[in-house]
Amino acid sequence: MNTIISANNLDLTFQTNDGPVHALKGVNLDIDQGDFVSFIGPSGCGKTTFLRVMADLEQPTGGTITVNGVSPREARLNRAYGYVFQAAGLYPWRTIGGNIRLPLEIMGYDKAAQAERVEKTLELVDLAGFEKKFPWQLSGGMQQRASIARALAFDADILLMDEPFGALDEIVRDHLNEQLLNLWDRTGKTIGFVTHSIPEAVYLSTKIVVMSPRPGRITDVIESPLPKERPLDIRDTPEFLEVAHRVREGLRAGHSYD
Amino acid sequence: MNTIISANNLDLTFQTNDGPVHALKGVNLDIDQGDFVSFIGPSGCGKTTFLRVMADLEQPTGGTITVNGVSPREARLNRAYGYVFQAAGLYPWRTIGGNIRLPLEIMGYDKAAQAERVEKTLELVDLAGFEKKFPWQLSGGMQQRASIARALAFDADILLMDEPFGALDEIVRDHLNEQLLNLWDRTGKTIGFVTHSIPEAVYLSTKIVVMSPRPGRITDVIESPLPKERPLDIRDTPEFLEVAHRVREGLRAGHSYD
Amino acid sequence: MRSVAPVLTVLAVIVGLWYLAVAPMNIRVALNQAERAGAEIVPEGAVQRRQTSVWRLMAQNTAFVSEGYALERPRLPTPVQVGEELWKTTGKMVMRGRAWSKRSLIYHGWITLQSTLWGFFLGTAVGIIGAVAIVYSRVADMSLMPWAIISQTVPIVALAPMIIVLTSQIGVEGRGLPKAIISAYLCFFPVLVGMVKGLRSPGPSQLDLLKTYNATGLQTFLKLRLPASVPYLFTSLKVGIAAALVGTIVGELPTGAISGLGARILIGDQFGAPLAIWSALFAAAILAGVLVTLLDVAQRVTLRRMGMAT
Amino acid sequence: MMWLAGALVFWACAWAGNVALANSPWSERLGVRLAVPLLFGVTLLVLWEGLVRAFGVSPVILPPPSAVAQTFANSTDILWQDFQQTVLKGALRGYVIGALAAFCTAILIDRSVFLTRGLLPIGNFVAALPIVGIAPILVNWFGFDWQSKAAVVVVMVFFPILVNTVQGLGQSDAMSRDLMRTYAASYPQTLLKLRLPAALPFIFNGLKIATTLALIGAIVAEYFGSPTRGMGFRISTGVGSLSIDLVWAEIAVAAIVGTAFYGVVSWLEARFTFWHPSQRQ
Amino acid sequence: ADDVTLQLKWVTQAQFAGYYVALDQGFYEAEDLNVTIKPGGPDIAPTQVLAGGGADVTVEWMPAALAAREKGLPMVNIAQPFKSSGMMLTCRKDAGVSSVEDFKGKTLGVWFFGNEFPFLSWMSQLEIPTDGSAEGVEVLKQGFNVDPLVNGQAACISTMTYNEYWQVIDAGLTPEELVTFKYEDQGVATLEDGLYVLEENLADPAFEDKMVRFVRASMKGWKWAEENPEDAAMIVLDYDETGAQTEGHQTRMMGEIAKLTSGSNGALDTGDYERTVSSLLAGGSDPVITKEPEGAWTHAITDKALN
Ligand SMILES: Nc1ncnc2c1ncn2[C@@H]1O[C@H](COP(=O)(O)OP(=O)(O)OP(=O)(O)O)[C@@H](O)[C@H]1O
Ligand SMILES: Nc1ncnc2c1ncn2[C@@H]1O[C@H](COP(=O)(O)OP(=O)(O)OP(=O)(O)O)[C@@H](O)[C@H]1O
Ligand SMILES: Cc1ncc(C[n+]2csc(CCO)c2C)c(N)n1
Ligand SMILES: [Mg+2]
Ligand SMILES: [Mg+2]
Repeated sequence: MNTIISANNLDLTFQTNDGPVHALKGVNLDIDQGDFVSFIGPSGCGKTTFLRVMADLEQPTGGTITVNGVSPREARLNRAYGYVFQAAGLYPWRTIGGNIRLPLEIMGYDKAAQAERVEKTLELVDLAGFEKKFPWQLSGGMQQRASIARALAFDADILLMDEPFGALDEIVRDHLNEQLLNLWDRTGKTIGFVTHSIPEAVYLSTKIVVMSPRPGRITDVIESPLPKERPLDIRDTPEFLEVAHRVREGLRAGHSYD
Repeated sequence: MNTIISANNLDLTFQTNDGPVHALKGVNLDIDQGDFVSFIGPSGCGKTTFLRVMADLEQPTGGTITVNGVSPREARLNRAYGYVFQAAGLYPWRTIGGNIRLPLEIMGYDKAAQAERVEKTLELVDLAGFEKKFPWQLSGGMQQRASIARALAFDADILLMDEPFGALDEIVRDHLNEQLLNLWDRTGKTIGFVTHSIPEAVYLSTKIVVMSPRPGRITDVIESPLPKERPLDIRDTPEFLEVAHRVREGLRAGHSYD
Repeated sequence: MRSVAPVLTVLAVIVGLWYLAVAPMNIRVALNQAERAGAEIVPEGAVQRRQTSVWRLMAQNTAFVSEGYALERPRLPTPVQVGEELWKTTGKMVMRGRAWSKRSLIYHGWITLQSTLWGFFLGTAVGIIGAVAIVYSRVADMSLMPWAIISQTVPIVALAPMIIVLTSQIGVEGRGLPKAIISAYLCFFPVLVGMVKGLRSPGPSQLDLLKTYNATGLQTFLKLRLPASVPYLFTSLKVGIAAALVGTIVGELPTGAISGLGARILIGDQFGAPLAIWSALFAAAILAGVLVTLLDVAQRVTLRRMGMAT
Repeated sequence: MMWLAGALVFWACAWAGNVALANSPWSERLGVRLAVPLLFGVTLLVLWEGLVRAFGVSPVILPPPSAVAQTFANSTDILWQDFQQTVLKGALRGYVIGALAAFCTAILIDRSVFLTRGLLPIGNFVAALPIVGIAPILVNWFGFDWQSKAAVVVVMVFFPILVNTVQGLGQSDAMSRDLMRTYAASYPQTLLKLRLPAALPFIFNGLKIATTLALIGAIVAEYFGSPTRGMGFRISTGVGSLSIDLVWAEIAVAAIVGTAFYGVVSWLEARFTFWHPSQRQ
Repeated sequence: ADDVTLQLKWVTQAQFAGYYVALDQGFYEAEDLNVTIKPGGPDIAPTQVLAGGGADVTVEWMPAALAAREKGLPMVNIAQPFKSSGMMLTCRKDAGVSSVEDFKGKTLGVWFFGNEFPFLSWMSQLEIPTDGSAEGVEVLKQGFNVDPLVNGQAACISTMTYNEYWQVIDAGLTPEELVTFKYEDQGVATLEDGLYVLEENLADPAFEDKMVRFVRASMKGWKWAEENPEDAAMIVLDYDETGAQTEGHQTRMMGEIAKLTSGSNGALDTGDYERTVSSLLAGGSDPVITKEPEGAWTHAITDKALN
C-alpha cells in the first residue's frame, strides 16, 4: 500500500507566557492510502495540533512530515486535502449551496462545474433540496453534513476531520457515523479523524491512534480487526468490545484527572 | 415507596410563529422517593420541558402534576428542589463559595448557617479549599461540581439536573458520574437527570425514561436491574449492555433524523 | 504593552506629516508678511499669488518657506508652537503660582471639567434609571427606546439658547447648568443603551436559577442583573464621559460661555488667535484622555475585584 | 388651567392606552410596535402645548407645537433650501467622503499588524475627542460654503468608522481563517469572501454612530460662518431675531432627517447583515 | 439695596466700560443698587434674555429692539448712552472695492443674530439685492473673527470702529490697503447700544425708580470712562473672565468708544430715533419693520435721572 502521510520524530513546542508547552513530542506515524485513522486521547494531548501540522496550519519545531510525498505546505498549495472543523463553521451570509461553492470559487472552477459539484456533494451528504437555505435554518447535524460536503466538493485525496460530530447528540451522531463510513467506502479517501468518543473511534477506524498529554505523544496504535462492512449493531459484538476495552485501557493509563 | 412526583396525562403546547409545537403530549410518570430517573431522547423530544414543568418554570397546558403532593408552584415556593443547568452557570463575579452561598442568601439563612453549609457542601463535592477561587480559575469539571454543590446547599429533597455534564469530555464525565452516584447514595435524594448519552443513563439510573419527539412523549420506561453498587467497569458487563441495547432500540424507534 | 512601539511609531509619522504640511499651509501668509516687510516675492502681490499653487510659491520663494514655521497667526501651527502655547498657559503659570488665573488653561479646563462631571453624573443617572425602566417595563421599552434614538438626532446646539433662558427663568443663574444639561443630553444615550444591554445580559437559565430559589424582583436585580451589567456599565461610561465632554464643549459654543475650553476656542476664533484654538483643542484632548483613562483604571480594578478580569 | 388639566388627562389616558397595548397579546404586531411610541410622542407634544398655554409662556421663549407646525407649513421653501445646503451638501457629502476614506484606510492598514496595533488606540482616542472644536479652523481653511461643513463632517465621522471597520476586519474567527488557508486562498479572496462580510456588522455600527455625528457637525460648523442659508445659519439667526417658531421648525427638520438617515442605514444594515444573530431574533 | 441685572450685548470689553466703571467705582452702590452685569456672547440674544426674565435691563441695538417689538416683545428704550454708530464695512482695495458702486458681484461679510438689520436696510436703500445674483452681492454670515477679509474670502466685512477694524490691522493689513464705509457717513446709521426694558415693568413705580437710579449711575460711569480711558480699560480687564482681552486692544477700544458716547448725555435724541426708524422702514420689498413703532422709547427715566 501507498504511504500518504508519514511523520518522523515530530516535535511541536508552543512558547507561552507560562513557559513552553510540549504539544507533540517524538511522534512517529505512517498513514496509508485509504486508511481511516482515528486519533483519540484526553483533552490537550495534541490531537488537534497533529491534524493542524498535517494541514500546514501549524509548523513543527522538530522532526519531519510528508503529505503525499511532499511537505505539508506544498500539499496545501496543491489543495491535497479537505479539512472539517469541530464546529460546522459555515459562513452565515452564504446559503448552504454558497458555502459548498466557496472552495470551488476560490480554486477557480467555472460556473457550470461549480453548480454540478454542489449538486453532487449535496446529494452525497443527503441534503439535496436544502441548497437555498441559510445555515441557521438547519439543525446542527445538517450543518455538520454541509460542512463535510464543503470539504468533499473539490477532489482532495485526504479528508482531515477534527471532532466533526463533537457538538451533536448521540443518535444523530450514530447516523452520521454510518453515512461517513458509507462515503469513505464509496470514495476511497484517506481520512484522519479526531474524536473523544471510544465507540465512535472503534466503529469508524481501520487504525486507532491513542494519544496522551504532557508532553503530547502517541501511546498506542491499534489496527482494527473489524471488517470493512460495519452495521451499527457491530458495536454490541465481542470483537468490538474488546477493541473498545483496549482503547479505554490505553486512555486511562495516560489520563490524570482535572 | 413514597411517590414524590406524579404526572397525569400532561400536555404542553408552545404557540410559536410557525404554529403550535407539542412539546409534551399525554405524559404519565410516577417517580418514587430515592429514585434516580434519567430522561433520554433525541433533541427536541421535551426532556428539558418536562423537567421545567416539574420545577414550575413552565406551565402545562393540560393534565396534572404534583410534586411532593402539592402543585409545582407550591413546591417551588417551599424550595423543594435544587436545579442544575446544562452549563455550570456560575456567576463569574462570585467566588465558588459565594456562588454556593447565593441560594442561602436569597432564602434568608443567617451568616453562621451559610458558612457552615457552604463548607459542608464543598466537601461533599470534593472542592474543599477552593472556596475563595473564582469560577474561571477552575476546570470545567470542577465548575460543574460547584454548580451541583449550589443545588445541594439548601436541603431540597429533589435534585433536577438538565444535561449537567453535556459540555465535558468523556473521561471527566466518567469521573463525575462516579461521584454523582456516590453522592446520591449518601444523601438519598430523588434525582431527575436529563442526558443524551446512553451509557451515562444506564450507568446512573434506577429508572430510564425514553422519550420521542413530535409530539414529545414517553415511549418506554425501563427499570434498571443493575445493583446499587456500580463500579465503572460495570459498563462492560452483559447486563449493562443489554439495558443499553434496549434503550438504543427504544430511541431508534422514536427517532426521525434531522 | 505590545502596542507601545507601534503607537509611538504611528504618532511619530503623524507629527512628521504635520510638520511637512505646515510649509504649504502657511506659505501664503508667510509671503504676505515678508512682502509687507519689504522683501522681494515672486509673483508680486497677494492677489496675483492667489492664482499660483502653493508648490510653485514654495519653489519660487525657497528662502521664505522657513518663515512659515514661526508665524504669529499661522493657518497651521507647528506641533512645537502648540506645545509652547500649552506650556505657557499651564505649566509656566503653575510655576508662577498663577494656575487659577483666567489666562490659564488649567482654570478653563477646570470649568469645563466641572460641567462635564455634572453632565456625566446627570446623564449617567438618567441613563441608568431609563435602562432599569426599559428592562422592567414593556411599555417603557416600547415607547422610550425609539425616542431615545430620535433625541440624539435633535441638534442640541439649537436648544442651548432656549435652555439658558428657561433655566434662568426658573431661577438658576450661570452657564454651568445649561452646559451640564447639554452634556447630559449627549451622555445619557450611550449609558442607556449599554445598561439595557447589560441588564439584559443574564441568560434565561441564570434567571430561571433564581426563580427556582423563589427570589424576589429586588433580589434578582441586586444579585444578578446589576452585577452582570457592570462590565457593560464601564464600557458605556467610557463612551459616556467622552460624550459628556463633547457636550460641554459644544454647549460652550452657543451658550456664549465666557470660560471653559469651548469658550477659549470661541475666543481664539473671535480674536484671530489660532494658537489659542489649538492649545484649547489639545487641552480638551488631554482632558478626554485623562478622564477615559481614569475610568479604564476603575474598570480594571473593579472587574479584578469582582473576579471578572478579562 | 383648562389646558393644563386637559393635557394631564390626555397624558393619563394615553399612558393607560399604551400599557394596555404593550401588554396585549398583539404587542408583537408591527402596528402596535409603531403605535406605542407614536402615542408616546403625541403625548409629549400635547403636554408641551398644554404647559405652554397653561403657564402663558411667551412664544419668543418657547412656542407651542401648534405654532411650530404652522410655521413649518408656511416656510417649506426656506426649510427646503436649508435642508439642501446643510444636509445634502454639507452632511451627506462629508459623510460619504469620510466613510469612503475611513474604509480605504482601514483596508490599507489592515494588511499591517504593526499599523493596526498602532492606529487602533490612537483612532479610538481621537474618536472620543470633541472634534467639533476644529470647526473654526476648518471654516478658516475651506471657506464659508458647504466645503468647510463637509470637511468638519469628514473629520468627525472618519475615526468612528475607521475604528469599527478595523475591528470588524479582525472579527473573523480563527477557524474561518484557517479554512481559507486550507484552500490556499489569496489575500484578496480572503478579504472579499470572508473578512469583509464578517466585518459588516461592525462597519454598520460605525456608520450608524456617524449619522448623528454628521448632522451635528454640519450644523455646528455653520455657527462659525456660512452663506445666508443652512439649518445652522437659520437656527442661530432665528434665535437672534426671536423667530423661535422657525428655529423649532428647523429642529423638527433635523430630527426627522436624522431619524430617517439613521433608519436608512439601519435598513441597509438589516439587508446586508440579515444573517447576523442580532438581526434574527 | 435693590437688585438690578444688566445683560450686555457682547463679551466683556471696553464697549461696555461705563457700566463696569459704575460698578467698580461704587456709583451703583451710591444709588443703593446691587447690580449684576451679565456678559453676552455669540449666541446670547439680549432680547430673549429680557423676555425670559433673565435680566431687568439690557444693552441692545435699536434695529433688533424694534424688530423684537414687532414680534410681540414690547421693549422700550429708556436711555441712549451712544450718540453715534461705530459700524462700518471694511473692504480690501486689492479686491477691487473703492466705492459703493463696486459692491455688485462681491462677497460681503455680515453679522447676523439680530445685527443684520442695519446692513439689510442700507443695501435695500442702495437697491442692491442680497441674494448672490450677478446684479447683487453675495452675503456671508461672518463668524466672530476677521479671517474672511484677511484670507480674501470676502471683499468686505462688517467691523466696528472700535474693535474688529483694529483686529484687521493687527492681522497685518495696513490702513492703506483698506477702504472703510462708515454707516454714519453713508447716512444710514442706526442707534446702537441703548438701554432697553420691558414695557410692562415700567408701569411699576418701584421699577421705574430703580431704573432712574441705574441710568444716573451708569451715565456717571460713562462720563468717568470718557475722562479716564486708560483706567477704564484696566477696570474692564479686571472684570474679563475669559482672560483673552489684552491691555493694548482695550485701551485703544476705549479711545474709540469715547468718540461714540461723547455726544450723548444719556437721553435719546428723537431726531436720531426718527432717522433710525425711517431707515429701517425704507427696506423696499423686505423692510426690517413694517410699520411705525409706537411707544418704543420714553424720556421718563432720563428726565428724572439727569435733572
Ligand atoms: N496556539 C497555541 N498556543 C499555545 N498553546 C497551544 C496552542 N494550541 C494548542 N496549545 C496547547 O497545546 C496542547 C495540545 O493542544 P491540542 O489542541 O492539540 O489538544 P487536543 O488534543 O486537540 O485537545 P482537545 O480534546 O481539548 O481539543 C494543549 O496543552 C494546548 O493548550
Ligand atoms: N419557549 C419555547 N417556545 C417555543 N417552543 C419551545 C420552547 N421551549 C421549547 N420549545 C420546543 O419544544 C420542543 C421540546 O423542547 P425541549 O427543549 O424540551 O427539548 P429537549 O428534549 O430538551 O431537547 P435538547 O436535547 O435539544 O435539549 C422543541 O421542539 C422546542 O423547539
Ligand atoms: C455672532 C455675532 N456676531 C456679531 C455680533 C455683533 N456685535 C454686536 S456688539 C459687537 C461688539 C463689537 O465687537 C459685535 C461684534 C454679535 N452680536 N453676534
Ligand atoms: Mg482539539
Ligand atoms: Mg434540553
